[in-house]
Amino acid sequence: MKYVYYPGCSLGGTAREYGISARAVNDALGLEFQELADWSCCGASSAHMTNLDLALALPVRNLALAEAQGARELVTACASCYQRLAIVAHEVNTHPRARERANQLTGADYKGGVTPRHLLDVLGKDVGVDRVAARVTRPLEGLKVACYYGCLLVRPVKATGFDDPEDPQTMDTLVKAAGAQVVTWPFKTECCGASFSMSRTDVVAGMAAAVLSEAKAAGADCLVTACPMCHSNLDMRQSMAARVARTTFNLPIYYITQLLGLSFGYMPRQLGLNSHFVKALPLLRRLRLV
Amino acid sequence: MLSIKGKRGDAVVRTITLSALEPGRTRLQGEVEAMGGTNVRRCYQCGKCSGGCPASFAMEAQPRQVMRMVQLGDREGALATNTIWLCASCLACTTRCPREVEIAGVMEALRIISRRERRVPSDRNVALFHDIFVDAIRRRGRLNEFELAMRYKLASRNLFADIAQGISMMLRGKLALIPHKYRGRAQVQAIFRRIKEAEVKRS
Amino acid sequence: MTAWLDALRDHVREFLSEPGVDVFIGYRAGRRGREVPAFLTRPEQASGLVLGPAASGALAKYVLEEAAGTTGRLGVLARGCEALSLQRLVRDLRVERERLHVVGVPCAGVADLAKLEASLGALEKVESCGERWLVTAGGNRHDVDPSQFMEERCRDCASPWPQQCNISFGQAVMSPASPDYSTVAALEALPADERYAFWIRQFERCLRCFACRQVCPACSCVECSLDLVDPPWLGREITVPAQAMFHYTRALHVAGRCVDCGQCQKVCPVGIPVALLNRKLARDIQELFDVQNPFVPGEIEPLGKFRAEDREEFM
Amino acid sequence: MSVGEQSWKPTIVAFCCNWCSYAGADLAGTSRLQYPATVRIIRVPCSGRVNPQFIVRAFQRGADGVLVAGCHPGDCHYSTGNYYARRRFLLATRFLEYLGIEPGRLWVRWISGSEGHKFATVIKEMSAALERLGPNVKLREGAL
Amino acid sequence: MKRVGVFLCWCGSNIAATVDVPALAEYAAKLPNVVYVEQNKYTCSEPGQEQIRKAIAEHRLNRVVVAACSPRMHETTFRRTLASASLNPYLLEMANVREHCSWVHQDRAEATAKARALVRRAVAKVQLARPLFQSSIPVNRRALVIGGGIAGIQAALDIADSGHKVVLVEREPTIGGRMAQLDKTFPTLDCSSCILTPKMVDAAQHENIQLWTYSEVEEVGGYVGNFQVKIRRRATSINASACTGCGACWEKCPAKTGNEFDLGLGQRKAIYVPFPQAVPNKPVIDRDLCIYFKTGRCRICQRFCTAGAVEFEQQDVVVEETFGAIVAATGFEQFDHAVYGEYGYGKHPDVITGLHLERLISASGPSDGKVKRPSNGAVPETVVFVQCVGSRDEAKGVSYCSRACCMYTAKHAIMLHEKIPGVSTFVFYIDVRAAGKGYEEFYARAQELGAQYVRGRVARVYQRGDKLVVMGEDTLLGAKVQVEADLVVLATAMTARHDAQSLARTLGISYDQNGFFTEAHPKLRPVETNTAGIFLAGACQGPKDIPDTVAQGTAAAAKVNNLFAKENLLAEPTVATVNEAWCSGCLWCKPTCPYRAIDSKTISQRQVGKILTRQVATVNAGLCQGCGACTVACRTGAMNLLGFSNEQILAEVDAICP
Repeated sequence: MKYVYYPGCSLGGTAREYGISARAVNDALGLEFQELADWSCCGASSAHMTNLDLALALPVRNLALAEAQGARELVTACASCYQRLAIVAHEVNTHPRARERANQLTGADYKGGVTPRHLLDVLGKDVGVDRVAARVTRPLEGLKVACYYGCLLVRPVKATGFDDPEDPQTMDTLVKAAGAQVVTWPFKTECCGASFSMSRTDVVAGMAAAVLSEAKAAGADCLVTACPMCHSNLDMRQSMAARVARTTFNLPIYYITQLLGLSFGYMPRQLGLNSHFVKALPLLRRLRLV
Repeated sequence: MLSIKGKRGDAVVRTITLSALEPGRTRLQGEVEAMGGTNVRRCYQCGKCSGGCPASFAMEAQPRQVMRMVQLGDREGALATNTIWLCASCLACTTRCPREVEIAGVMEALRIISRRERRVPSDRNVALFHDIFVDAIRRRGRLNEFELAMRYKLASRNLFADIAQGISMMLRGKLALIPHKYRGRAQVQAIFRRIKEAEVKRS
Repeated sequence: MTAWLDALRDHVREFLSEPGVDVFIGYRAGRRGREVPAFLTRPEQASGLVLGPAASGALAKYVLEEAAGTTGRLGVLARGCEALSLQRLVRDLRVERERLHVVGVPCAGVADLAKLEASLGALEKVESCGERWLVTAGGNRHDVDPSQFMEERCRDCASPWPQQCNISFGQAVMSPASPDYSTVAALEALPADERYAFWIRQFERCLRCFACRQVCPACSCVECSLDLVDPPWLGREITVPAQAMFHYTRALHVAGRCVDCGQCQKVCPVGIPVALLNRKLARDIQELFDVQNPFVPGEIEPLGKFRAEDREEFM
Repeated sequence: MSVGEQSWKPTIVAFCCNWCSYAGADLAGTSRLQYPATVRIIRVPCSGRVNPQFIVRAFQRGADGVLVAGCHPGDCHYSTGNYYARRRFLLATRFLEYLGIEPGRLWVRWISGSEGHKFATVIKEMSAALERLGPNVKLREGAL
Repeated sequence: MKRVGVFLCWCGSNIAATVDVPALAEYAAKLPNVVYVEQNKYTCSEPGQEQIRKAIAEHRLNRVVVAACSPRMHETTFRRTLASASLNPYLLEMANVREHCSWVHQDRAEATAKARALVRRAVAKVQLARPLFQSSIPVNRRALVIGGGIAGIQAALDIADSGHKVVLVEREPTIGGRMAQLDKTFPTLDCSSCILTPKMVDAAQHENIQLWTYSEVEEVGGYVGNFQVKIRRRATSINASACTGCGACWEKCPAKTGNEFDLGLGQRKAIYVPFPQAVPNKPVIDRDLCIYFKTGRCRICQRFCTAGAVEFEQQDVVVEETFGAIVAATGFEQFDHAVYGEYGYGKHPDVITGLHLERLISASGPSDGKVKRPSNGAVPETVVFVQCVGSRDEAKGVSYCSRACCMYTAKHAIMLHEKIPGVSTFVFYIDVRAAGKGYEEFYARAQELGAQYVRGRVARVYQRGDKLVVMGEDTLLGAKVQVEADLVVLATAMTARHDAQSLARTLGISYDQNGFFTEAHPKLRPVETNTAGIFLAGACQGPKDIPDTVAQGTAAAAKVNNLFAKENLLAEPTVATVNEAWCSGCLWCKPTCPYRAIDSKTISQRQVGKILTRQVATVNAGLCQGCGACTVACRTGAMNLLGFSNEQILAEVDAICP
């Protein structure tokens, strides 16, 4: 399966391991991702905080690029980029005036023919759990996972809508397919405050603490996510969150692609499992998964 | 065993002379609706938004209360709260609102209004971060997170706050130091230019 | 020669040989390059069927005459506008859908024969050939650009491909165009007095020949109120105000039911822009009662229903 | 009466539904509310009974303005009649303007049985408006 | 030859002071076909009317115009006058020269000029008047009540008590409806079954009531006075007259399922009575569950039935009956809260609805009146009540307020505090609506007993350990609050029956966007529908509590009774009629009729030798109320309105203009 792929700014940087593990998983599943030539930042997560025109124009530029090279879908692994692209795509398709405006600003001629999609959606729908399961060589037995979707993947429903906004399932089914055990917990889509990760660390710590506590209470021994923001937040800010909650969490935060990759038999290094703040490997070693 | 979670926002206690505010469908409502595309008058103050807001513990006013201020046309109040800056746009409120009010959209609108009116943002750091973020995009067309981080820390004068993370990130190769260079940059800058022109025309 | 014409003829031949079939209504070659309505009753006649740009009639309404007093099935050839007209007649319960055998054919616009004759001389044959028309006139063949010689009503045809047919031939053509309301808008932009003057200039020419009504698929009443002396809807004597009442009434009677076939305007001997009245009403209906497409016959006409939350201007 | 003549007063033909607007006009009477003697009421069971052709007929016969009055939406004695009227006249008002009749010659108003004041006010306002417009010659028999 | 007489009333000085009546008389005399003009001080007075009678006789008048007050005032008076002079009462026309002229104008000249126009109009219209005759419809004095809840029972009893036959049709095996499921009723807290069951028994034993349970209405034809109704009586598989209701059968029956009456909290068998006080107290066999019907084996119940009442071979019967009036009392359904992800999609066993709680509290309920957590059977220490679940929620639920929830939640809180010492209860509400006699006091009492009212709509309910975490905002504090609860009770919206719309179509009545049946007039005709002879009672018309429901049941019965007070119905003759020669049968008139009075019929007409048959519209004069909406929908004018015909209105317009 071929897709035009929008990497976004993080997957080269803070989410490096997400980028490489995604590549690994795609290879394993025979997904062909061709990077959108000449892509630019979609504006997340600040453009829409400062200027509506900007929030509109930046994503449309990329949508227009994709359309120009004949793509009907634009896949991204970053939940944040996905949401911005999806919101704007929906906006211009429902309000012709918005489309005109966007085209004026970008100098492009976007017709509205591109549907942004998230990697998770592609794995869940296009590839399908069965084909994922078929590829598993090292089932992640004993791993108790809290699937954390974050707020960006499933909201707003009218723009995203590939899964339920309160109790989504796509990631759960994939993780189960990888042989791990998923815990039922209430904060799957509770926000962790990523947009303040630098500006208001105190707030972030508070929000992250809430999420992590619920995961722990539900008996998870790690979280899995499909969003660089969530990841860097829960991973990098976990110690701080623990201080706020006056407890220790020690919950490794994995990317969905890392867990899948692991179950497909990749080596930890090939999946960037070595570059986490909260050590990612000890748990896996304990469970004899690496 | 009712436990109150988080601290109450310590909003300044004010007496508002309602008759001094605009009556009926206020101008503020109009502006907000124009941008947020939602009818704030529909809000009946049930509080479902705030009850589910993950950031509300840090807010001076509950999101619901901000809706109220907009309904009353209490411009000063609405733009003074840090609430509008501490909204993480997670849309839990919008998704759950029984009156289909796009609360997060309203917050977004208020932030932008506060900018237009060149007000001192009620949470300088958040605002500052967004400015630097957007400026970074303007400069390069793509975001260089390391550059963003460093510039933000310089500007917010807390260079040493989680510098540790910064360095360990670098060690983990997580902060790409090489700035992107590519054609898209020019086009993105063109977008910024057109927007500026539009703004100039408007004012 | 159109590729699918033979297939069409074969189909009609078969149809006519079926039991209980009364007639098939199509086109046959007429004199001077014309293609005129044909009423086939025997299979062998099928070979005489033609369909080209010169088939400028409107077959739908013939169905009424053919259906009256008979019970057999009726076949009819239908281009986009004719198919809509048939739907109109069916919805107005003037003929049962089961009795009809609608044979859909594509349409790339009908030739304005008068205009062709004026510029090329006496016509002998008009054929479509790919995107172009081959016109034999005054002894020589011309390759003409349809857009130059297309009937006005076809220029902004929104439904060239017939819907709800029993069978159809040829390639489905999607419409690039949508009804052009610019003239309506232009008129609306005029000051009231000028607009009034404009319409009076039109109405005073009216001969009350009723051609617009006769051809209209939405005007199929067994008795037309405009013919009645009692009640005297139009008044006894023919005056300009009475003419205005006539056109006002006709337009309102087809409001929400007009299929925009444009025949009314086409057949008007004195060139009154009748369709401009229909279009105005259609556009307002679309806007006021958010009707998707005011020209497609629906279950209940827009004026035969309401929504409590309809626009309120009369408080 | 001819144009320009000082004493010219417009003529308004009003179609009032029996249950609300006609009763409203009655109430205006019993409460002795004064309004110009310009209006002449034709009683119909329901605003849904008013055929748009009646409007043009009135203009033909010399009316300077026409008023169609019915119960407020939701209050129709026959529950739905005025909803149909509303659709018909949303369309007819626009269509008459399209034919060149000045806006303001045809008024449609919802007047309930308890709104005697509203009836009087509507007639006052409408008369004033028509006086500004002057006599109607459009579509009028004999005027052309 | 039309001979019109015009009678001008002075009304003392009411008219004469402003209108120059003598001048008006001179003018009237010159109008076409006017053969007689007369002025009276008071035309409505006995001498005034006598004058009219005399004139009709002496001058052979066949049309009469009275220029006086509003027809809404005296039209009936003068119609009687004409009748008494053996002239058809509909050959009268009034000119309203008082309310519409003399009382609202001062300038004598202007007023008189206007009066001329008004008289001109009347004379012009009356020329075209035709004699009209009231049609009369015989009334079949037998009522059908659909729905055996408290509304239907009340209506049936009231109709039956006034001596009319009633058939009470109920879909379930027993009557009683929702009220039978309740434990106590607010605001008096008397026990629901104590006040309901006697009524159920009365209904069953009343000589004028036939009780048809396990039955459904399938088809309704006809119109007011004589509806033809097809009713399916489903096979109960029990010979009711033989059955003693001993219960041996259901004790032995091996097939079990969740008991609908207890909302699945308890069990029932395949052969069952829904609850002990059921009426009739005879079991039915649920054929989808019964082992015999599935496998052809078992028959245990039959073996243990000493009365030999079990009849497996019973078949459904469809009976056709005639009724003069119908009362719809089909009640409501509960909103399904499974749409709320934030409340756990209805997955948590300890998140229940108010009706569940009723069954848990009820002494005759599955837990014998002990309130326990469905998950682990423990007695809850902390209970949260969530108001407006589905109600007042345009996004996921319904826009309206369900009206009864505030009060029954207060009731629940009170009862929990009475049953469980030391329980703590929290009621999350948006607004407390206690508008009813004794309601506010009742709400206050709940707070007295310790119910903690928190103003705010609950945002989340989720499981943590064996507790339920309820999150919301206390909007009065402006603070986010959370409760760790053992039991969460949702006050789910009252919604229309899922199949209400199909019943509405069967009955030919209208329903609103929420599926509730619509009354003929929201204020003035609350229990009537737009279809003459069909009435509404209870929650099928909109959410209601018991007092309102009972009141409506009685009101509907009163309407039926006054319909049945007459032998024949007289219908106003000013109705729509079809000119069949003109009618094209397009039936565009049909959808505009609010009374479903228009239908199509086949006529045959001779045309060039042969007979042609075609469809034309036809009007049922019994149903038509004469609004005339159809006449405008008719392009030809084949559809016309007697008394307000196209001809007449055109003539009026012509006459009234200068």
